[in-house]
Amino acid sequence: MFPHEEKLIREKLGREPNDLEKAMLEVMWSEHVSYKSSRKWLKLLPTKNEHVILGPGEDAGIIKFDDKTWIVIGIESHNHPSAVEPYGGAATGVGGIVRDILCMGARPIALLDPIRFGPLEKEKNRYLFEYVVKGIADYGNRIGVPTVGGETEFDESLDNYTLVNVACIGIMRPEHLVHSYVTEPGLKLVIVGNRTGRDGIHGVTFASEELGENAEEEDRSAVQIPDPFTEKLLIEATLEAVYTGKVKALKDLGGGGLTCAASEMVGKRGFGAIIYADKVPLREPGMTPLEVMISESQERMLFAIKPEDVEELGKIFEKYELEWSVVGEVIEEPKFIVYWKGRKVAELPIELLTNVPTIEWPMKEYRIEEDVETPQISLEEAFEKVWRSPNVISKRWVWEQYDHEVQGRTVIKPGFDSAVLKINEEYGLAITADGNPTHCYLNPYHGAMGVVVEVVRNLVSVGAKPLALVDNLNFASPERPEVYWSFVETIKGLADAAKAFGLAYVSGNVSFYNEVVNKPVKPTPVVAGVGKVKLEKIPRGPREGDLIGLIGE
Amino acid sequence: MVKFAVVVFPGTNCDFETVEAIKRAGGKAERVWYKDSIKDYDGVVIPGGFSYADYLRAGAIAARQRIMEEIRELAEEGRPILGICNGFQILTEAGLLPGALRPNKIPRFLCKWVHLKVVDVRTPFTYLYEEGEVVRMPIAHAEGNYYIDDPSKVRIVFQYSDEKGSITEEANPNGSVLNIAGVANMEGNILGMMPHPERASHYFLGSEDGLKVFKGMVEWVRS
Amino acid sequence: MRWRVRVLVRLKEGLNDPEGRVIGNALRNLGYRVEELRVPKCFEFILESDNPEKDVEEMCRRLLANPLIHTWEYTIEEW
Amino acid sequence: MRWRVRVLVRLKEGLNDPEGRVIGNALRNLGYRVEELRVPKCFEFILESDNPEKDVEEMCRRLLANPLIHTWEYTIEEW
Ligand SMILES: Nc1ncnc2c1ncn2[C@@H]1O[C@H](COP(=O)(O)OP(=O)(O)O)[C@@H](O)[C@H]1O
Repeated sequence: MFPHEEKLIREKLGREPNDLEKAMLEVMWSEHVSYKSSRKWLKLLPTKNEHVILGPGEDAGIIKFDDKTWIVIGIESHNHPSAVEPYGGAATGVGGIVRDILCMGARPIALLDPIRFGPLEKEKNRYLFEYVVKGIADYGNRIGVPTVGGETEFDESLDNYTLVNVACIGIMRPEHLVHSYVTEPGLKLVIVGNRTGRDGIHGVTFASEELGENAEEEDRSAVQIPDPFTEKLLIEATLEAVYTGKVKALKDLGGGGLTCAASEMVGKRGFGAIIYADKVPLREPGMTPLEVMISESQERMLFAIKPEDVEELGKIFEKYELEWSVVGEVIEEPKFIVYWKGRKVAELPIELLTNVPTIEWPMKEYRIEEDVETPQISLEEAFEKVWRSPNVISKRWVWEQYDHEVQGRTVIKPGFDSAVLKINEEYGLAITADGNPTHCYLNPYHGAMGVVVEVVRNLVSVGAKPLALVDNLNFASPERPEVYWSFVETIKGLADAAKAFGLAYVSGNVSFYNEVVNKPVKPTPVVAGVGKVKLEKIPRGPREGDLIGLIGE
Repeated sequence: MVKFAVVVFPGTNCDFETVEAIKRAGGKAERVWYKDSIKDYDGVVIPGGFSYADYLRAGAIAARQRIMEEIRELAEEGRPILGICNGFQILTEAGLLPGALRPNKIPRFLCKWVHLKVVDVRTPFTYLYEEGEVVRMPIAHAEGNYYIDDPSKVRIVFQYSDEKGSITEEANPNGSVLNIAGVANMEGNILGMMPHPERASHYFLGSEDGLKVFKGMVEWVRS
Repeated sequence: MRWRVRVLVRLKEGLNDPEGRVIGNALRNLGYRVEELRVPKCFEFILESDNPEKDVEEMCRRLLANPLIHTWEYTIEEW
Repeated sequence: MRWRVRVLVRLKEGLNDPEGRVIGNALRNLGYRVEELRVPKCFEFILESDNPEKDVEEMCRRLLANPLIHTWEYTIEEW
């Protein structure tokens, strides 16, 4: 938190917050949770059209595939955690976005993993690459969600660092929609899944700062150990619970832990909550209410349930051998109150947690595009250079480690422009993800447009009609004027390109402070897109004798 | 109507598509949670996935659950029992099939399409194939390297081969003894296989070669 | 009685250990002169038992190891 | 000089250990009174080195463990 924000909080509260309150405010006011530097600009993105059922604002976006089928999509980054613990960081990144899809009431059916690293010549970068891929594989494979596409890119500017983005697609019936907010008081708040430990404490504040030189030793508490076994049980238990129609609201516990999940769930429509923090099942002895309230232990979900239905849903959780506990209730009064062993230990107005003022940083334009001379090398040499580049060669080594066939939907497998999933006997869903930091660095506006255009081209090339987009904006510190300018330019580019195609963004993610030892990453917007394709119409590879043509400039 | 149980352990993840494939093959199938009973079913399929997340050894913990005793009884009555991928691992760990499935020769998860030669067509699962027929199915596993001290203890049903049916080292994706991809007990009614026939049961998924495994099983029970 | 137990489960001689091979290669690539690297499975736990030897031996046979491919050894100390 | 080395890499106290939990449950289901089961990673190998302590310590830091989440210990014997 910045000093002016602390001052504002003191004024609004009329007193000094206690330690627990301060910790909760800190996570809620972090860049990662509050989007305070980006929220204003994200409004420029188009978010509505005839396909959109639910745009940005909840855990994932929803689009209509047909009258009986909705598609849910979201995207998330796990850059900082992956840079310090590539295996666990990447794996828990998968877990987080999968739960985001799940909490709309959808079954997760596919993952895409756009991932970026420094040059492979260096041992550290190879280590990051190998373990990020292994983390995604071990988690995605174990929960039975196929990773059907992605991107793998290597770039100088990412030396010692990594950008790990994961998009997830879900499928649902309209009648199973569950919102992430409550619309009535009196509901019980039930936590389900893993026990809460000390892991991930201050994770969001960690994600809202640059990495220092000795990140490893310092940031220990910010990593989590992935538990795909519990996640898989959570998926099945949650869906079974949702199908009863008795889940009134649902959120996963991600960044900001219980504080964030509970306050956002009740605060959105002006309600409040009482949390009995000592009722949260704990993994370690001696934990304090502060640790319980902001822990980011993975594989946990928060349900809002009518008191009379708690027992029935509890039986479902128990069938799947998951621990659950009633940890609080929704109240009329817009307050967030925490009890610990019968004693009130925190009380804040809910909007102080959920209504964080935006920040606008200074901007400075940069222009680095210039004419360059085409290098004078032979065609053979040029060909050789291009085909040897790690950015061009086949990524088979990556996607063969992913179970891209599980669930029995994968019609077009990895290795093509888009993957296609069979949705019913007639139609499929095409999905792809693209980014281009080199272009975006040279010209953020044009680069961002280029990314959208590439997504659209990739969808069209398997015969699909584009339906919707999601974006993940990976940037360095917004406090750098050039970075902030490039961020705003990027959004304008993303917006203009999408409008040109009549497309909307239904969900997204912003990740700032991607730098190591003061080296900012290039502006890296990543866009994922989905389209609808008639399975019979998918072009099935060229045959001998076919003619080759080139269209366009 | 012929009804199969598709057993679901914590971490099983190919249950839905396996039920689908059995239905496409003309049978009836239901997912059965591992704590429930399977006594009333005509046969059992243990589908793929990661029961207990593959912790310890793939299949080891599932193999020690109570339902395996019921499966053993059904097997002794001669009903067809099919284990696919993790199901195969569970069957060997439970001692219902001899041998063990060890980590792949390259110790990584590997998901790819392979060719298989059908070498034993006298089982309830394979009698619809021609002897020596070469079929295509995907594999997806990290521990599929079949080991057995004495191969004469099992009936070898599927072997990894090239597209012409030659059993070569290059065609062996995981290092298994004799390129073994699937084996049956001596009676032939228990089959374990690493490749996923349910993922090759629909034209749009790339092949229908796997459907005959389920068709065979369904028809065999029916007659 | 409570005991502190450590079990090591190794692949039988002659069975190759692909994971050990890969890690051994990785260490050699980093410049270390490492040979015959193996990755036994290790379990550490507290056991309450009147006959810990018998129990641990049985646990290995029944679950922790696969007698077809593994050998095992353990240490049991009073806790 | 040649050395026989065993390295044990453990998750730091307090970190979630799903594998240990699942295996511990499985043993309890079989009737054993087992607690706090953990599954450290174990590496056994022969090392040629003039300064084995330094080398092994370095190998742990660089590859075998992640200092962020692991602790390690090793035994080094002449071979
Ligand atoms: N990390 C990854 N995970 C899954 N699939 C990947 C990954 N990286 C690349 N792929 C797949 O490899 C193929 C080529 O990817 P890419 O090099 O981005 O292609 P293009 O440059 O044609 O967009 C695509 O099918 C893509 O989905």
